[in-house]
Amino acid sequence: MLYLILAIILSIIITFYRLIKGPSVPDRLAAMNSIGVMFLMILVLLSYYFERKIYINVALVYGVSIFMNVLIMVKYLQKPEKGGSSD
Amino acid sequence: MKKKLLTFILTLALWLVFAGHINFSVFLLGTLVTIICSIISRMFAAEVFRLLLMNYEVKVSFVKIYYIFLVVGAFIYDAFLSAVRVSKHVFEINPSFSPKTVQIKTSLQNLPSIMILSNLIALTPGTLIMDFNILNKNYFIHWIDVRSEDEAALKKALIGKHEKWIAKIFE
Amino acid sequence: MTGGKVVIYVILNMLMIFLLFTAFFAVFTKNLLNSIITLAIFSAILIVIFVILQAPDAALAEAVIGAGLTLTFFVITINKTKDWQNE
Amino acid sequence: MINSISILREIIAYVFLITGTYFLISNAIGMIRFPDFYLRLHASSKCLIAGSISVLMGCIVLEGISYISLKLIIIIIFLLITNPVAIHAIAHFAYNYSIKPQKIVKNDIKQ
Repeated sequence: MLYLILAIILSIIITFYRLIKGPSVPDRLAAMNSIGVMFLMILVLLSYYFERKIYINVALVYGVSIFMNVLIMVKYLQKPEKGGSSD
Repeated sequence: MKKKLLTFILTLALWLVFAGHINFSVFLLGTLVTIICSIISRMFAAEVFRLLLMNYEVKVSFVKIYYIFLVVGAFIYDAFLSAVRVSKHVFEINPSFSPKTVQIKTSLQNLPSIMILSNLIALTPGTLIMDFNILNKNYFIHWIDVRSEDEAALKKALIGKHEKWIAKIFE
Repeated sequence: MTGGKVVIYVILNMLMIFLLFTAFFAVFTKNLLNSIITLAIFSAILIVIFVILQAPDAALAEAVIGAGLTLTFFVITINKTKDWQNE
Repeated sequence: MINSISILREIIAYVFLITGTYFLISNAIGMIRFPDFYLRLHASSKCLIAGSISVLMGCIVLEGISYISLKLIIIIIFLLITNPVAIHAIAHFAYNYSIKPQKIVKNDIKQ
């Protein structure tokens, strides 16, 4: 099970290249979303490696936090002349 | 009163799941917390539980549960099928695409059913939603490899049977 | 030292180096949005390191406060200063 | 008898886990290789959802029936609802941010 975690960490490092080089802001947002879900999978697999199943609560709380981050960034970072935040 | 009772029961069940074991003190603390949570959430989310609480007959609700299972099965099946196709595109040596933007008109009326249909379109192979026009009820869809130009075949390939299932749940 | 412990030390050291790399990138980049998006990944790596060191309470506090609240406040502050649009 | 059933369960669980890891790696490679932003978003939506669901289903098969598997099912339902919404929000943000697709051809449908 540890080798699967190692493979997922390698894929995170590959995705981080897109976050450094990405030519625009939405590229970086998509990279942030996928890196967050990959870390959530690592949290679930680590709780099975240590055999303490109460670590899944951390994954549950973090899963809510990713979604909130993406929605708040999309709502507040729009350009104002192209139909930005209406309220 | 009925809405508050339903919210209270749902949040108490979620509390007992998160606690992991059932005890008297856990149950007492759970009732106190969930009463406060249900009163607060009723102030904001009046629209969410409106769909669940329409007065249906018993037989109709069982049919709805059957279609809900169909839609969840379609979600998971479409996710795996489209992931296999996209990962086949990833490992090609020279990946070739012909992307295009199309419009498709729906016949659904409720806003939640439109949301669930857009989630389904985001998971079917090769499509992605860019925008939604609420006056004409048109989806703007970005598609990887376009095969046909006809509107009927294009609509049948995308939302052929899912639209009927969702229409039987919400309308 | 058995075979399982070597792999988990490799994972821990790899995450430490990655943490240092994201911290330097968040400080030295020029655009403010890149700095905020990198800060989300910084807190995600910190959560996984806390779980590997077997401190789930610190990981829960980090998941709520570090990845949720401070990022929200940073985004709202940058939206109100209106300086990020000129870059 | 019991031993063979447990071995079969572990084989099924590891097939699910390895499939999920393959989808996550293909997501990471697709994020680099594709030329356009919307094509990258295709790879980032489908492979991500399929990989995460496959890993969680492998953990459910490994666990059995308990409270823990109920928590994992809650995570699966949460991901199935919220991840396409996040992808749709990012695509709408990019469309307002004036990033156009490569070959945009409007299909004029007579309604």
